[in-house]
Amino acid sequence: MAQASSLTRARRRSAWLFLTPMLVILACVAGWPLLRTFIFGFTDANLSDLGGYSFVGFENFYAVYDGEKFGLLADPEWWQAVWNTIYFTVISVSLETVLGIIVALVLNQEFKGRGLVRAAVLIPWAIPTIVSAKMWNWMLHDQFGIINDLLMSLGLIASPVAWTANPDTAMVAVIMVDVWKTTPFMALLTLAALQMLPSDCYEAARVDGIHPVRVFFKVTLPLIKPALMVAVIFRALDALRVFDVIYVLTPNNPNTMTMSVYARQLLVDFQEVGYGSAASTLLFLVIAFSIMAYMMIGRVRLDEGGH
Amino acid sequence: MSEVVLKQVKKRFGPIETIHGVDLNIRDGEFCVFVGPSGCGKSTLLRLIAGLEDISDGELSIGDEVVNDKAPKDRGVAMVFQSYALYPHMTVYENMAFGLDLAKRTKDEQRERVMAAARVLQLEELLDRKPKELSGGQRQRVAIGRAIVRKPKVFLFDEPLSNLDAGLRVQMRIELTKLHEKLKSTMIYVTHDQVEAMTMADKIVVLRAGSVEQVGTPLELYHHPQNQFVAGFIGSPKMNFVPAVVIEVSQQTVTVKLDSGKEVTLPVDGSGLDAGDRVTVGIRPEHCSLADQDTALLSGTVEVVEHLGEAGLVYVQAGGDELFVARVTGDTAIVTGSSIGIHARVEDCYLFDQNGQARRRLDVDNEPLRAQLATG
Amino acid sequence: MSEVVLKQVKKRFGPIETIHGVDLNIRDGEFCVFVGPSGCGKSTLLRLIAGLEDISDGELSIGDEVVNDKAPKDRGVAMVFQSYALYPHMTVYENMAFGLDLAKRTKDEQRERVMAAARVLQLEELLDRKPKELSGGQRQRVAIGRAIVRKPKVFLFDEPLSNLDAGLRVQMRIELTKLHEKLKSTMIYVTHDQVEAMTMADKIVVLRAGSVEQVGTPLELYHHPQNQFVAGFIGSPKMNFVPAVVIEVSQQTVTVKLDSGKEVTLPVDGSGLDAGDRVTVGIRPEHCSLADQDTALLSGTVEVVEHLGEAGLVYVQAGGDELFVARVTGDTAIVTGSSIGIHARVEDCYLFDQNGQARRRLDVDNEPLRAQLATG
Amino acid sequence: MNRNVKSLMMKAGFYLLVAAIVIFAVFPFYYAILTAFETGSALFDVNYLPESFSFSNYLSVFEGQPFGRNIFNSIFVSVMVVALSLLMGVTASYALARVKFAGRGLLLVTILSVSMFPQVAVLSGMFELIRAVGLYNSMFGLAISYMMLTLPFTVWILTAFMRELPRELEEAAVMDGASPWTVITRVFLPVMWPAMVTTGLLAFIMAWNEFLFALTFTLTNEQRTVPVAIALISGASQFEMPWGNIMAASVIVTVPLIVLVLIFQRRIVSGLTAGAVKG
Amino acid sequence: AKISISCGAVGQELALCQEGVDAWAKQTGNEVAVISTPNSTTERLALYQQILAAGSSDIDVFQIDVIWPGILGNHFIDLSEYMADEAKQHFEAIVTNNTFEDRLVAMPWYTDAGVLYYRKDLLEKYGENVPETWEQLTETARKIQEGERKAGNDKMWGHVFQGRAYEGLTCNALEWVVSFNGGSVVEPNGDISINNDQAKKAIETASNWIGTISPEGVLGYAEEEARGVFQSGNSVFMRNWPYAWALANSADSPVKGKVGVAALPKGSTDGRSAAALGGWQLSVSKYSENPELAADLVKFLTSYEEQKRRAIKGSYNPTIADLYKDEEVLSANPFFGDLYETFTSAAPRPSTVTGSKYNQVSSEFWQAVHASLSGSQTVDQAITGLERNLKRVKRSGW
Ligand SMILES: Nc1ncnc2c1ncn2[C@@H]1O[C@H](COP(=O)(O)OP(=O)(O)OP(=O)(O)O)[C@@H](O)[C@H]1O
Ligand SMILES: Nc1ncnc2c1ncn2[C@@H]1O[C@H](COP(=O)(O)OP(=O)(O)OP(=O)(O)O)[C@@H](O)[C@H]1O
Ligand SMILES: [Mg+2]
Ligand SMILES: [Mg+2]
Repeated sequence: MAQASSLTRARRRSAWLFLTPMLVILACVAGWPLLRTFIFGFTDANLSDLGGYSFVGFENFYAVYDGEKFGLLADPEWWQAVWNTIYFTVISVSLETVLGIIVALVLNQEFKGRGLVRAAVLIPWAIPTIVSAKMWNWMLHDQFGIINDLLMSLGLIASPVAWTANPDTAMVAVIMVDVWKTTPFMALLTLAALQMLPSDCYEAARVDGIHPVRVFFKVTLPLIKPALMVAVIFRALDALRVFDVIYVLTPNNPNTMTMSVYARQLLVDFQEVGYGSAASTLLFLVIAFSIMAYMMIGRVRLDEGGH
Repeated sequence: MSEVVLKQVKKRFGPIETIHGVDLNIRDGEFCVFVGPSGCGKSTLLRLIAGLEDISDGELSIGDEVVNDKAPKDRGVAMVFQSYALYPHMTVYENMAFGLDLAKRTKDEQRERVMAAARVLQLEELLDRKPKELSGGQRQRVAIGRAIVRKPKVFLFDEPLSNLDAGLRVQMRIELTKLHEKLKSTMIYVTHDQVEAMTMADKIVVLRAGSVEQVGTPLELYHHPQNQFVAGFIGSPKMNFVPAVVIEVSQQTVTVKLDSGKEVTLPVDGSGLDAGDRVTVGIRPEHCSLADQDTALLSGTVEVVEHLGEAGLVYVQAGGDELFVARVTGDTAIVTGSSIGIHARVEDCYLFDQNGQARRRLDVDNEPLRAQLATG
Repeated sequence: MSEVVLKQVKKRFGPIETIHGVDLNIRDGEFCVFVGPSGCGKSTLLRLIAGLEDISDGELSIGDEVVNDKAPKDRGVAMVFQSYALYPHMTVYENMAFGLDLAKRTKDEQRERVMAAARVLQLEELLDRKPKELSGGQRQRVAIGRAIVRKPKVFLFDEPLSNLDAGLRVQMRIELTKLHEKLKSTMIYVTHDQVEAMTMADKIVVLRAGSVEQVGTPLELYHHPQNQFVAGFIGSPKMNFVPAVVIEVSQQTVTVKLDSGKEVTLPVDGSGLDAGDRVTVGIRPEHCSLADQDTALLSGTVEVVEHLGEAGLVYVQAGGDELFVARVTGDTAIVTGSSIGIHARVEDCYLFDQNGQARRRLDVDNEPLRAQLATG
Repeated sequence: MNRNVKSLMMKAGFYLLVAAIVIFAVFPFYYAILTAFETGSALFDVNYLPESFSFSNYLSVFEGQPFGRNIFNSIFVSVMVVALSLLMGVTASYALARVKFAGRGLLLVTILSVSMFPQVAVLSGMFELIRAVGLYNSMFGLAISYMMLTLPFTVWILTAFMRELPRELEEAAVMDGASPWTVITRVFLPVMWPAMVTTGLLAFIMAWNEFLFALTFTLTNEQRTVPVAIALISGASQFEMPWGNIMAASVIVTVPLIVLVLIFQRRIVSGLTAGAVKG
Repeated sequence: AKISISCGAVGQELALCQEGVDAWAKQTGNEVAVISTPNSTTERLALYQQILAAGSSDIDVFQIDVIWPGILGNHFIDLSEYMADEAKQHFEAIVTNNTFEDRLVAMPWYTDAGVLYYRKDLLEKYGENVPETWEQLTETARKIQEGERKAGNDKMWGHVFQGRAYEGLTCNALEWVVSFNGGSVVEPNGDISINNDQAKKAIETASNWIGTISPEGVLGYAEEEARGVFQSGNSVFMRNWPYAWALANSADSPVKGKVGVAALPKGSTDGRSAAALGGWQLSVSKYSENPELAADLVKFLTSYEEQKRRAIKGSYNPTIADLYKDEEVLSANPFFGDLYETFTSAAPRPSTVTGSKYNQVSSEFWQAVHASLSGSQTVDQAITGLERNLKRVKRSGW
């Protein structure tokens, strides 16, 4: 099929026509900012004097002066951030996916008040992150936080836990809040996938007497997999770039510092536009690599469908 | 024991009642065929039996047990869906093996059973394809395969052969019959194919608009339809109906006068009929023969001649609203526009009263006589 | 002008070639029926003509114009999909009106056309339903309705009546024939129903595994199949094949000796055949008659008797691998296990050479003679 | 009646699960509502039931800043973003999901890569861009910049869903003479409602809650969106966190979203493609 | 002409600013737009940075934090051209702090300083005095905490402060270090001075509080969390800013009337009482289209009268020494007089000298302190590491 018929070509033409508005907008909106970040990564630009920068090559990434190593790649904090981010992403996205599917399965059932429950489930996602993170900060407070109070009155813990301050629990707290906040995202997308399923093969499964759990794993899951995979990709993207939750709950805590927090610190707090842009570029590479790996392992097919 | 018994089963979709109190008794191991016009409720009945739809009213039992509230999986049925309902993401093999898996069959046994079914269904070369890469008939065969590998107590087939070519259909018919003999499961089978219905069924159930019109063996329905609807439904091309008036009623015969003026005496039960009643005489196309216009029951001009090869169908304008159809030999030389006369033996005719109810035909039951006639 | 011409059309799905160079010439206004075994490529051919699949190789023209590269909507065709492909979110009415709406017909015209189609298809009461609330046959009729309201130049029907009951099927057949006469559009029609194929077609195309086996009028195919495949495919139940050896070849006849030992002289073209060649004699079930065992062509024990009502099918174990099928009258008294002899007239027999190619039958073409025989 | 007991238990278990989910999801919000009724030191007490009903926090949200206007802005921007994203997303995903062409996978990855930079990293560039085109301190500038956040998401999700629709459906429409645009709008969209509503809702909430761009690209209170408005709420001094007010504001801004979900969730129904094709 | 000024977030602060601005507008016949900015300082700084880096003239007058002159100084005009004289009336420490590279980039507007809150009633009950040194504080806190716990309040703690790893911890820790005479991390001349025994001792002292007189959670506390604990009556002492005063004494406060305020303790008897300098300044953007007018507005807003008005109406601590003797001001804010010393001698963070690298310095500092407090590093390790890191940050100079 080396050469396509002009029918196919016409179809492709109209496809490109359809793609154009989206691509133009994206190029306009994202093109310059991304390019700029990329370029700045190779300069020593500083926010206090943005005009006066010079190119420094890969110095922001790696350089040696007087036997001492400089640059991101030599910065243990950066690597700590990378590790934190990946740890956070793997755990929270896994939890969110599993919980999201469970919630979606429940919401998929017919029951009285389903509409209200659907709305209720979406609430965590609907509350602005800065607000909800602060709210959790308050609720997780060791002295007057409701979580400690609850856990203590339930007898689960003996003395209040300083959730966000304790290095051991800081990440737990962050993951907990993130899971609470973004499970609705997964749930809603999974729900949509569930609702779009072709219904009749389920009848076949029912008649064949296949156990619901098996049906779920063998029929439902494979069928919603494409949508689920995409949902996971976007969740993972967000998690890999996580910022707000951590910034509000456990700011500047090396145990929970993620790549984005690190980059933001450089870019905004330290005004090191060059260095920060380099970090952002590196962050991009880490994310791209992770997502590619995920798509490879999860066999996400990009080229499916259509004719 | 897997007798299927329906007692006053009703089904409503919203406000519309689709099944109006069906009573039915399908014996263990019986091959029961449902026939009826499109939309009469055949699939719905199957789905009720399978447990895919809730029974709105009435009672359904399978093998002595009321199963109204039982989940489909506990009913021991397998079903071939009219719309196939294949698992789109599984290969043909997986589609067929999926139902087996649960029953904790060993992989070997699964493979064996699936391969056997695939062989029968001529799907061996397609086992690795997904449904969307199959032709319509191939999909349908996969759907059949999925049911037959399971060997359940009750099979439900919803028009399982409708998309197969004639040759394959005959083969499948034979295979299903064999399967039935081997497994002795109860089979409930929906079909629009007269040949399938007549050859496979132990019992045919004729449905019409959600009600049972008649239940009986194929030949019972053919020879003794209870009413005009069943008479018209069983047999293809369908029976011709000729209006007539009763002239004389004796114990074993009824003499009627056709609209054409011809008088015939039919060997049917005349009790209750009176001279002057309007009745309908039914004549099947295959019972017609050509005759001189003066001895013929009816005569008219030929409007259309259809050549089927093995036979010909002659459509005659004989005065009624509908054309009269007669089946003639395949090498017929009758041409459109010619005038012909049509005759049928009186013992082959049917008689229906004003309400469409059939009069009992007395001659057909006389088996020795008929046998004598046949060989003669 | 809406002639449809295929020149060496090929279709590959990935590496697999499904259509192997089909040449076909469907004249303007012709009613062309595609038949062939399940999976042979009928639907694929329709989809190629419709423009839904790219033609891998070859040329397709509709009405003098090569349309390989034309979008489906510019080809002026309407199609009934084998899988219906109804718009699930639209009512029956909307489904049918959609194409008209897109063609910018006035609302009135839309309504008129849809109502007319609905009347013909007996869907009037279902116009407000969604597809999922319809029975299989009803959905199929909606699919037909969607195509016929559009009155295109070329109709493509993919097994449009497969899920309808016999009565309705006959009615629809008549309606489609009427429509064809009225619109004079070219129609391409896939069916597995012998009666449909024989009665509706101007021309039948027999396909087999992606190639055209034979093209001809229904009776041509019936009487002069080019090979054993076509002979077996056209006619139901299918033709019986009996092995034989050529004994003597004359100009107008061939004398063969059946495996049963019986010698027969068939009025077929014997050119190229030599005494001693292995051949196959074809005998259609409907041409069989019962005979004394000594005059009969074949004889054997009856294995199965199927009662279809209007006829009976007798399956005889006559020595070959497959059972020999004979069609007898519906009131036959033959019972399983009895020994019978079967006879067929020599002019009704077919002869195939070793390669399955048919020998020209000389008697059948002799129309005056046949007519004479028929009335006689 | 063993079976009945079992099914009853199943039912009970199910509702228990529903209750657990609802509590898990709603409790913090409930806590926010509680807090919004409280003032002063009551904030530092743990209580599970409301102890006072004071609407002063709600009222004071509207004092000092045009909070109503901010809500309107948020609605305006979010609606615009959702409309544009869905419009472009749906057309693009049609092309990406249903037309085979070379480089499709690459294109998808490229689109995705836009979402791989942290927001702060693009902030400066975006700021320059917005100023350069003169959309600084305007709703439109904000909406445009949000496209970067929502478009890749919408395109990908809709593509994933669009792939799954039966091919025959499109073909039937094509045979009926539908152009690709008609296929999208009149055939695909109606059966994609669950996906559209879901992506729409998620994109809406993304736009509704976005903070960084909203803060940076607007200057005056009249142009600001709700999250920024909430961030502006302050106590009597720099360090005091006026919890009551912030919670009240959060409750207020969450309510429209809940209403939105309640309205649109009806569209998330199953079986929309039922009856379309056989096989 | 039209001038725009960013001051405060929504609320009382904005209202006061608006009043002041309106007065000036009326007086001069100009138009002023007040732009509110986020309450959170970090978000405010980020916003300013964007606007200034882009060279935008959208805001003429910026309200900036005391630590920002070094960070943003490049973008502001030298105000000494317009108000060199006026500047002399303000606290010298602040003016010095606001002088970046010999340019007065910001005028002091109001000040802030860390103070010690204590429970008068509890001290009385246990017969203790207000602690003069950290050691005393530790002792007193321990005693009262134990006593109160025995008496049934097991939530009672001795001392709370801002222990979260953020700018607040820098303030707290700076106070400890300075009070022990441990220098100011980076000296005004640019030398990194933190690695000394006094400083280590200071941090050591604080580290010992965690888990004894301060809850472990204090490591996650900012101002409001600390206030929450104190105001619920669960702490004897609290280090916080003056804002907590009014709140702790508000009508529904459980500790209403039981609170006292004092200067922070000294490191030792020979140490000094040190309060971190906080507060806000006003600057004029060099991208402003009307710098003179803007400067005039700044002059007006930072003037004696205006500061007095704000002190009376909103308890904003003036930066003009004379106002601490003003009767009206004092009667509105009685503790101003007591804390005069604290305000005048407040210790500025090393923000001016480190310029745009201040945030990095501060971040290194609070991280090191946080690590010591949480015990993940010994004080010695942390401080040595801090010095090394600071040197790295400094590299070729501040
Ligand atoms: N997308 C596809 N990919 C691969 N093979 C295909 C695909 N579609 C059809 N085929 C194969 O092509 C052959 C022809 O299919 P087609 O649907 O044309 O058969 P058909 O003649 O219509 O059969 P039926 O009577 O069963 O509908 C079949 O063997 C089928 O398996
Ligand atoms: N979900 C539904 N809602 C409303 N009506 C329905 C529904 N399903 C089926 N019906 C109606 O019930 C009747 C019986 O449908 P059913 O599918 O049982 O017919 P059928 O006998 O199988 O016909 P066919 O031979 O055409 O498949 C039909 O008139 C159909 O329109
Ligand atoms: Mg049906
Ligand atoms: Mg087909």
